[in-house]
Formats: sequence, structure tokens, C-alpha cells
Amino acid sequence: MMTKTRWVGKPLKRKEDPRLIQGLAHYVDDLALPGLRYAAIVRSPHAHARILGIRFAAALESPGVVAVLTGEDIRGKLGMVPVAADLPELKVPPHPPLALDKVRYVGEPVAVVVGDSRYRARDAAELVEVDYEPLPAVTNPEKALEKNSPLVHEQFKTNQACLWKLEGGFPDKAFKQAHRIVRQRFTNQRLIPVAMEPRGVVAQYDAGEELLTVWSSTQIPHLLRTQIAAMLGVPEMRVRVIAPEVGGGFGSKLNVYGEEALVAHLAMKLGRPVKWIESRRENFLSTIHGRDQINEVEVAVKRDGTLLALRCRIVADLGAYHQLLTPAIPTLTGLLLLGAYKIPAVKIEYVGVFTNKMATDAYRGAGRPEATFLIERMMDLVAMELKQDPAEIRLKNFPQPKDFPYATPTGVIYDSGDYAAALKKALAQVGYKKLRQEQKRLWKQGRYLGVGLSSYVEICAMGPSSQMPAGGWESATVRIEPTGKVTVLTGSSPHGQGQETSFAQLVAEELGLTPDDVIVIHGDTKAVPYGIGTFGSRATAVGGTAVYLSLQKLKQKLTRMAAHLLGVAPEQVVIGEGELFVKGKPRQAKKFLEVVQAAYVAKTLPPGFEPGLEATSFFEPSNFTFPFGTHVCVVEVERETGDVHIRRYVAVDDCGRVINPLLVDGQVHGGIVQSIGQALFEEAVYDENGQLVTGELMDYAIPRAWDVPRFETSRTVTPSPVNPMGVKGVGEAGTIGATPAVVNAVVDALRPLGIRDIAMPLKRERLWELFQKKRAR
Amino acid sequence: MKIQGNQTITAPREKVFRVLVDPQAIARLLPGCEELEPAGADTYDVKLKLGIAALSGSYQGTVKLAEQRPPERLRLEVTSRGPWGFADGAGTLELEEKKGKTLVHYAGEVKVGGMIASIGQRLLEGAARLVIGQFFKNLEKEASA
Amino acid sequence: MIPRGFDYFSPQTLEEALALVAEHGAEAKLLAGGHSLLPMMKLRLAAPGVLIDLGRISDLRAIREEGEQIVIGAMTTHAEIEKSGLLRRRAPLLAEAAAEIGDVQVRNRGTLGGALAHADPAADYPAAVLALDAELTLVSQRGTRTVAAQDFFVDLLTTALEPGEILTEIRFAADGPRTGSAYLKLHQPASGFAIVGVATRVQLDSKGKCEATAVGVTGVAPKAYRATQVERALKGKALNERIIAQAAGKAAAGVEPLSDLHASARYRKAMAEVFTRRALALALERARRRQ
Amino acid sequence: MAIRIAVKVNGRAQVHDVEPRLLLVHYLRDVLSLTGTHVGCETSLCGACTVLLDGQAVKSCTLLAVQADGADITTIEGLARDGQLHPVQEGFWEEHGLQCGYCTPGMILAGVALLNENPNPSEADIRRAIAGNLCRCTGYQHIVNAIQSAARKLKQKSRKKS
Repeated sequence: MMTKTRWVGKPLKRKEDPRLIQGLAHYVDDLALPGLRYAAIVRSPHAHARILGIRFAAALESPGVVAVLTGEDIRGKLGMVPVAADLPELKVPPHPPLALDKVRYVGEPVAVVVGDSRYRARDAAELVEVDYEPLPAVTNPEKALEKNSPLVHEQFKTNQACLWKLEGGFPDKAFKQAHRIVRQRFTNQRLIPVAMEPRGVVAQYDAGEELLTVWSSTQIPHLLRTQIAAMLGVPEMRVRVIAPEVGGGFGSKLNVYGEEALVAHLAMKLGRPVKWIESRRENFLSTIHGRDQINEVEVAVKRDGTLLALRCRIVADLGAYHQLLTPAIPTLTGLLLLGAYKIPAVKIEYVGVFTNKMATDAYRGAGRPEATFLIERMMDLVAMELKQDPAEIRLKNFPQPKDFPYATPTGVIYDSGDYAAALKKALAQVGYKKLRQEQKRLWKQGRYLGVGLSSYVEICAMGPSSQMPAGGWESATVRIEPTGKVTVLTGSSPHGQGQETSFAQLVAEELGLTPDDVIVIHGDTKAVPYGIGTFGSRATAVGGTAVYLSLQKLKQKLTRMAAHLLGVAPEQVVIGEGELFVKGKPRQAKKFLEVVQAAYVAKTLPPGFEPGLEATSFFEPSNFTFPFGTHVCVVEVERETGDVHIRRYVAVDDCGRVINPLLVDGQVHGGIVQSIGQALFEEAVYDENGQLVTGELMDYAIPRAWDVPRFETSRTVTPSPVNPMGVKGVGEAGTIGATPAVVNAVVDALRPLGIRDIAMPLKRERLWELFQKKRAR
Repeated sequence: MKIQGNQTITAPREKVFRVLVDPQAIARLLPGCEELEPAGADTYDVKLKLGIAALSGSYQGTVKLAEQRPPERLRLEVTSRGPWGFADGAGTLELEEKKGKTLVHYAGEVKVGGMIASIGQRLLEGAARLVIGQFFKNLEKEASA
Repeated sequence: MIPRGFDYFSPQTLEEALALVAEHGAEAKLLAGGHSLLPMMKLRLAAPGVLIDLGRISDLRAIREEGEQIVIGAMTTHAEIEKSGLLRRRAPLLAEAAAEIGDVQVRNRGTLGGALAHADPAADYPAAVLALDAELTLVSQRGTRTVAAQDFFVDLLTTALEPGEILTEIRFAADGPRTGSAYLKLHQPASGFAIVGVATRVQLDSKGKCEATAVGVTGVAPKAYRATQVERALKGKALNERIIAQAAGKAAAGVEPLSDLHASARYRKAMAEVFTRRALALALERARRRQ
Repeated sequence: MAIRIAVKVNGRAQVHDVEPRLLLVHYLRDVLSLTGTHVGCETSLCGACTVLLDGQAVKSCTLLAVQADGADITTIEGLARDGQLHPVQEGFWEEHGLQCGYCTPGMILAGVALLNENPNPSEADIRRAIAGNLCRCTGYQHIVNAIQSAARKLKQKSRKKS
């Protein structure tokens, strides 16, 4: 455990920023290669249809066009889009990069046109004519489970893709003994991730070296490399994947998409580099969506508010095909469903359903925001039914600090926590008691003030390999160069999280250097040892720990080397600022650079000492980490319009030890705003024919600067015992914690109307309708 | 999108019905119809210029008089396909005699797909109203002539 | 993301532009600020064969006074209207509406004429232009004609502009004494378009009673309209909260409101009432200040 | 039909023959290789493509290159002068006003345009001025802080000058 804090814990300016704020960074679309060709993809306008024929002669004759490919051209040549999730009896339909015979969602790729400019490729794509025989589509997952529903994949004779059950304790018995059972049905609506940079791929094949290079806007370069190699049928060492600057991911780039293999295939086939850049419209239609669950929840409680058991049925709309982790996401909902509370028994049934929609998959929080929403809404409903204060009911059911590690009946072990401390801190900051008084006063005046709490816990730092489809460890190589500067190679693949800075802080702290002495390299499979990637709030807690472990190995070598030069025992050597010295004798020192050079020139080495200063570690976490906190949202709802004004937002988060508080605040702010988006604005709406009617930013509202307030953030610090630095991770906390705080606040505001729940998003009209109904009564 | 409404045409019911099933008249009734060719029983291939103002494009499609019960009921099915997707409509027209005039009750559903469905959402209803308005204006002109 | 190809002309004078419009007919579209047209062209929902860019005709870009009239050239940008000292002083309604359009970048390029000629059912200007009883000048090689705002908006995206005509300017009377105006809007959260936008003008007589009001409503119906029943209900009355509220109840009388994903017809109707009431109250307050 | 345009971009004169349909953003990115200006949507709603055209913030994806003929354009690459970051750039760096960086060039230029016009913006003014620029990472608070910090710096600078 670290005790010094010369760099760790400091709000250091980011090392990645100078290139980003000067327009000098390179995203995929910024790549210019000689002879570059551009791909445009023809997509299905139908949600479900048979392909009768494709006519593309006109496209092929269009100026500048070099190739047109359809599903038939890649049949048998290009493998299926992979799914890594594994559940018992999971139905896995074939998922070709270009549709074969049938299309199953609007936006499914049907053909690809390659031209010598993006303009000409786009022109030619318009000339491809596809004859479709439209088939009935199904877009409602509950209807899809009915007997007479159209089938998305006929071969399965059902639209049920999987059934997963989880039971712990004695739930049925608890329900029999309960004083009261509180029930509610919820919908966690479908969301669209909308990373500001749409997806993009460039591929180049060097026939001489037999090397395929793929630049992709991805969160997982190594996994992508393995999968592309498999889809193309080439050995993995012939493929290099580079994730250049990536403009946001939020899980939407934690995937392997058909286009990535398709563009690689085209580059090999044409002998020219090929670029494909997604339009925003394509991004809406055919990059993964998030959430989309229907939940029936019931909670058994004692009269005093003690929780006894929870039962939940999850119907998850998986869309038409599996992407990388599609069916696994709702299982995370199951694991986290008991939230921050001691609930001794649980029973969960999750049904995954195929529909004629884009696949859902990991979107920021991935299954955990759904869980937190359910449990935090239920806590408010329990409080409401028992006429108790929502803060009190939470405090009553939290595990106490002495209970940690705390094993839940869902089978996970919460590592550390003091949930009451965070809640109390948040209440104090927001002035909870006064707010309740003000609320009563305003209600009498016909004004609707509401206070919403969310005491969340989340599962992050994904995760132990036993729980992860493709392994859950992370790699890091740290190399002290002969100049005394440090190169870090990390398997994490950040895309905005700032690990070039936080890892540099870590190195500087441990080696007595400054962050300017450190460069962090990521996202290139040729440079970096095999890694897993950045998602699931894992970069710091897993990737950072790998760096930390490599640093410990190097520190040992450095002290041995210094001891050898100083003629003392290694235990007597201490690493100071830019030097190593003898404990208690600071003047008996060797410059850091001198020690490093001695290790490289290797003229005199301690016995058995390997020359050089490079160490690689693969950190395998023993458990997830479990950040937690309490968010409080204060809203006022305008009676006449249904408009929600967020008056205050207080967040107390505990992500364990903090390496850079500036970065933590940034993650929390961004997460909260995405949550506010889900609570108030965002919803991917498919009509009953399977058309995505919120198919652009014109109709899908992500929050703008004027839609959100200033946030009041603070922290408690409960180190994690899972890793030596005690860090937990914070990338998804805001998104996991905040949605129910907003919804609880709005429902709380409208208590005088006698309502208990409102479906998300809490659009103005929806709230206005509630006021109208009340008036009509 | 569901559509329904009523429209009075100042012509007797038989006349209105005749116009509605006359291929040459149909070509003049359908807003933006540029060509109409027979293609089997009660079915016609059409070229349509659909849309409003700058937002119009050429569509190819079919018109089918799916059900005819002279002079009171008619079912029309229209399909069209263009570079931005498709627009298909099906609906019934019920003709009611009203003192020498005809009250037309219409009800139907329009399905659109592709670009129009995901971009033009907020304009769809207004556009449908505009096209229906044009249709009835044309019908009035044809039937009362 | 990429428009289809077209031929491009950028006339320097109105005469040149009129000749080009006459020559190219229906195939040509006029390019003003381009903030309605270019997005549609990029999505290929619009694909004109010829674009005639009015951006180089400097005569069309001005805000001036002609006696008691304000005259604004069609190529004046939203930002210029929003920030015009003259308008803020003498007829702030249009400036207030301009400030509500889109965002800074859109206001820097979008133009009054372009927006009016596009006649989007949820655009902000039409409500204000109606409430101002503005007159629009339409010029073609055949001559010049003046059309009242009331007659200019014909239907969804459809105006009184005939082939070959260019909207060159709009004019309206500056506010007299005891006159106040207001534009209030309920934004659609994604696009920023008006779900409902209400532009009002209230003119008081020397005794403080309502001499006349004008209420323009956008976003509710396929085209912007004047809420004439509201106006009639207020004429000659000593205005107060209750009377305004009663009159505002007729804000959507006689119109069949649109429904879409963002607002049902019912909600649009109700919001037309709420925003009419609020805008009238604000305009009244401002009128009283100018007494 | 190619049309000759002459523009000044980041202080340097440029003359090119372009197709009329070429969007200004593609002219900057593909013809001039100034890839700091980004494309995030096709409906003029995200603001990632914001540049300064004759000093005003505009969305370069909703302008034809031919419309910009004769204009003076500043892109993110041209904001720093003589190796010295613009105060708004500094603000974004110091206040952690960016994460993935994709919206950042447009956001910075929107901030520059605001401060050119209004050196003392309130928080509401700032939020209104950047309402045409979407950011999915930061939650906007640090961006607001960045522009506030730049405003303070610019004021100090002008005080020093006078």
C-alpha cells in the first residue's frame, strides 16, 4: 500500500490533452494512406424481409467504383460475427457481416460499395437495388415470446434466446413470512450510446510482409485482432490492430462488428487500403444499443422495513443477432440486483428474446444501471408503502462496515464499504431535513418539489477471469529506458479516461520521477503485450494494478542495482526523488540515471542480475471491486408543462483510493449526465414495423449543456482489498448511480398526485398527463 | 401511422366511385403520379414524385384496387420504393350518399421505412395530411367535372 | 453525409439571380443560409440539380428603418436580427424569436428569408412574422408583389412563392407607444425546434385598455397561424390575468394540432394555451412599461 | 463542374478547384489535411465541426466550400500562436474540459467565439453558447469551468495591455 503522495492523488493536468486541444490527435478518419479506397454500406430499410435479388451493375459502372460485394460474395469466405458470451442452452444464430437470404433489422448491412472517394462511394451505394419480400416483424419482446409471433430465426422455432435463473437463500419461504409484499413492473428503455466519434475502420494489407493492419475505433484492440483473424481465416500474427485516438466508446466500441472484418477482407481482396467511416445515422441503426429490459419485481418486507427477499423476472430484448456480449449483459443485472442492501434471499429469472431490432450490448454500466434502477426504485416504493423516510429505510438495510467482505445471495462478494457514511454525508450536504420542510410548504402552494436518493453499489474492475468470457486480467510492461525515461505498455485501451496521465502519476510516484518522464503506450497490438481492453471500469483497478506490479519488480531490481553500486544490502536502499540512497544516510546516494545506466551497460552486476530494466506483469484480480455512494437529486416539476428542473445534484462517491481527482470528477460528471439523459430524455423508439423512428440526433435527445445543472461532487474513501493500490474504478459509477436518483426525485415531487411510478424517460408530456388525470378526478 | 377522416365531394356517389376506379383518372388523382401502366388485374405500376417542396423524390411502385364494392366501398393498396426507403399505404374508402353529394370516409395505414422513417418523423403527419388533401382536391376536380 | 452533385451559381446581384431562377426553373433551389436545405441534401432527401446561392447579394442583407417601418433583407442572418440594436429598440419581437432559433452556429448562418421560404411547421420566425402583420416582398422577372404574412404560409413547407420568385425582404411597422411583445417557446429537446412557439404583441390605448393584440402560433399545426379568437376576446378589454387566461384557452381553436413522437396533438393544444397566456402576460407587462 | 475558391485558413492563403458539393469540413480535412475539425453528425446538431468563419462560429458540415470563397477561416490548428496556446485551450487543459477529445476542437472554437463577443459571460451565457456542441463524456461542468477560466485570463491580459 502506498503511503507517499507526491503524484498519486493529485489533480494533474492530462498528458494527452496538448494534442487533443490543438487538433493534432489522430482518430481513424484522420488517417490518409496512399491509394486509399472508401467503402459505403447499403443497409436494409426493412426490419424483416427476404432478399430476392440484388442488382448492382449500375453501381459497379458508377465513376470511381472498384468493387461491389453482397452477402453471396463473402459466403463461406468470411466468418460470422462472434459472440463471446456463454450461457447454458444459449441459441446462437449465424450472424454474417453482409446479410445472407434475409434481413432481420433495419440497418442490417446488405452490400458494400468501394470507390475512390467517399463521395463517389456514397453515390454508387444509392444505385444498388435490392428486391425485398417484406415479412412481418416483431419489436416487442413480450409479444415475441407469444406463440403466434413472427420468428426472427425460424430454425429455433422460438424467439427465446436464453433462460437464466439465479436463486439464493430461501426466497419463497421469505415471501410467505413477509408482512408486506411490494410489487412493481418497470421498463428500462432502450438507449443509444452516441459516442461523439462514430465507428470507423481502415485496413491495409502488405502482401510482401503478409501483414494486415487494421485501424479501428475500438475499446479492445487485442480481442478484435484475435476475432478478425478468425473471421478472415488468417493466423493471428499476420494481423495488427491499432486503436488510434478513439472518440468515446461507452461500451459501443467494446465489440467486434461485421464492418471491421469486411473492410479488412476488402483491403486484402483489392490490394488497396480501404476506409469505412460510419455516418451518424448508421451509428444509430447499427452500432449496439443499451438497456431494453422489462422487469417484474417484488420485495418481501417486515413491518419495520427490514428487507427479507426479492424476486425478479427480467425480459431482455436482445435484438436480432448477438453481438460480442449481448446475452451476458442482463446476467449482470441479476448479480447486482440486491444493490447496497442486506437481503437474505433472491430469485431471478432472465429471459433473453430475439426481436427485429439492433442488438443490445454493453452500454456504460451494462446491466448494472438496470439493477440499481430496480432496487433503488423499490426502496422508495417500500418507504412509500410503509410510510417511512426513504433515507431511513436505506440506512436500516445497509450492511455495516464490519460485515465486509459481504457475500450476497446472488453469489458475489462485496469487497469493502461504508454505505451509511456516504449516505449521511450526502444528506448533510444537501440539507435533507430542510428540503423536506420546504417540500411540504411548496406542495401547499401547488408547487412540486421532489428529493430523490440513490444509494448504489456497483460491480466494477471487470473482473476475475472465471467471470469474464475472454479473461479478466490485464497486462502491463514497464520499461525504464537507458536514458532514465519510462515507457509503459498497457493492455488497457483508454478512449478518454486519461490513463496516459494516471499511469504516469503512478510510475512517477513509485520511481521517484515526474510524470513528464513517462510515456504510456496503448492500443497497438504490435507494441503492447496481449491485453483485454478498457471497459467495465477496469482500466485503473486491473490495468493500473498490472502497471503497479511491474513497477514493484523494477523497484526491486533498481534497489539491488543501487545496493550493489553503494556497497550495502538491498534492504538498506530507498528510492528517493531522482535518486536511490541508503536508509538514514541520504547523502550516500546514487542518481537514478546512474543506476539505470549501470543496469544497461552491465559492466558490473549483482550476482544473478539480468541486464536491462523491463518488467511485464499480468494481473489477475481475485474479485471485482464494489464502488458505492449516494446521489441526491432535487427537482421541481412544472405543473403546467411537465417540465423537470433539476435544482441541485449532490453526489458522494466512493471509488476507493483516487489517483487523480480531476479525472474522477470528470468521470462522475459525465456518467451523471448520461443518467439524466436516460431519466429525462433518451429513448430509442422502434415503431411496430421495426423502423427506428429516433434515427438521428433530430429525434433522439442527448443532454446539452443547458439541460443539466452544476453538480456538487465529493467522496468518501474506502480502499479495496482486491488490489494493492486499493483502487476501485469510477468509469460507470455516475451512470449506475444517478438514473434512479432523478426518477425518485420526480416521483417524490408528484406524491400529492397519488402516483407510485412513472415510466422513463420522464418526458414533459408524460408528467403533464399525470397532472391532467389528477385534475379530472 | 394510422390515418382517417371524412371528406365531402360535390358529386353523386356513382360518379365518384367511377372516377376512383378509372385508371386514367387515378393517374390524375394520385399526387405526384408521373406514369401509370396496367400490370395485371386491377393493379398498376406507377412512377410517383412523392414529397413536398424540396423534399421530394422519385418513387416506383404499384397501385392496386384490392377490393371494389360499387358504389360504396373501395380498398386501395399502394406500394412505393425510392432511394430513401419505402412508403406503403393501404386503406378503405367508404362512400356515403348525402343529398347528391358524397361523403367519403377514409381509413388506412401508412408504413414508411428507411431514411424517411428515421429522419422525417416530425413532418410525417403533416405530409400525410398534405398528400391526402391533394388527393381529395384532385378527386373533387375529376368527379365534379 | 454527402449531397448529390449539382451545378452551382453565385449571382452577385438580384437581377442575375432572377435570371438564373427563370432559366433553371423547378430544377433549381435557392441557397440562403443553407441550414434547412443542406442537411436535407446531405441525407439526400433533397437533391436539386442546380443551386443558386444568394449569399453574395449584399443588397439582401440589411436591417433599416423607412419611416415607421422596419425593413429587413431576406439574407439577413438570425444572429444579425438577434443582435440588432435597431430591432431591440423599435420592434424587439423578431429579435426575440431569432434568439430562440437553433444554436449560435446556426444563427450565424441561417437567414430570415431562407427560414421563411422553407416554412417549417416548427420554425420560430413564422409566429413572429404573423404577429407583426409583416409584408413580404416577392420579386421575379415578371415584377414585384407584396404578400401579407397571413397569405404567405400556405401549408406544410409550402408558401405563396411562385416559380421564378425570390423573397427579397420583409417589412412591418415599428412598435408604437404602449406596445409590448414577447416570444416564448417550448423546445423539442433533441432538435431545438418549437413544440409550441407563441409570438404576441399587445397594444394598449391611452386608458390602458387593450387596443389590439396579435398572437402568432408555430409548432402546433402544419403551418403557423394567427390565434384570431384569442385576439378578438381581448380587444377593448382592461387586461388582467384572468381575462388573458380565458382568452388563451382559444389558442388552438379551429386548428387540428399535429402529433409526433415528441408531443401529441392534445399536449400541443394545451401548451399553445399555456404559452399564449404566458406570452400575452409578458407582452402586457412590457407594454405597460412603455406607457 | 469545378469551381475555384480562394480562402485564408489559419492565416495562410489557399486556392483550390472544388466540386460545388464539397462540404467545407471535407475541404478542410481532405484537401487541406486539417483533420482537427471533426464530423459527428449530418444534421448540424452536434457541433463537432465548428470552425470560425470571419470570426464567427459556424458548423463547417453545413456549409459548402464554395460558400466560403473569400472567407477567413480559423480551425483548431490555427488557434495557438507562436507556440502559445490560446487561453481557451489552456482553460480546457487546466480544468479537464475534455475526455475523448472528439468534440473538443468545436467546443473550444465555440468558447473562443463567445469570449470574443462577450468577455464576461455568466454560467448561463456559457451554457447557452455551447448548446450547439454536444459532448458525451464530460457532463459539461469542466467545459464551463474551462471557459470561465479563459475569460479570467483574457481579462487579465487586456488589463495588462491597457
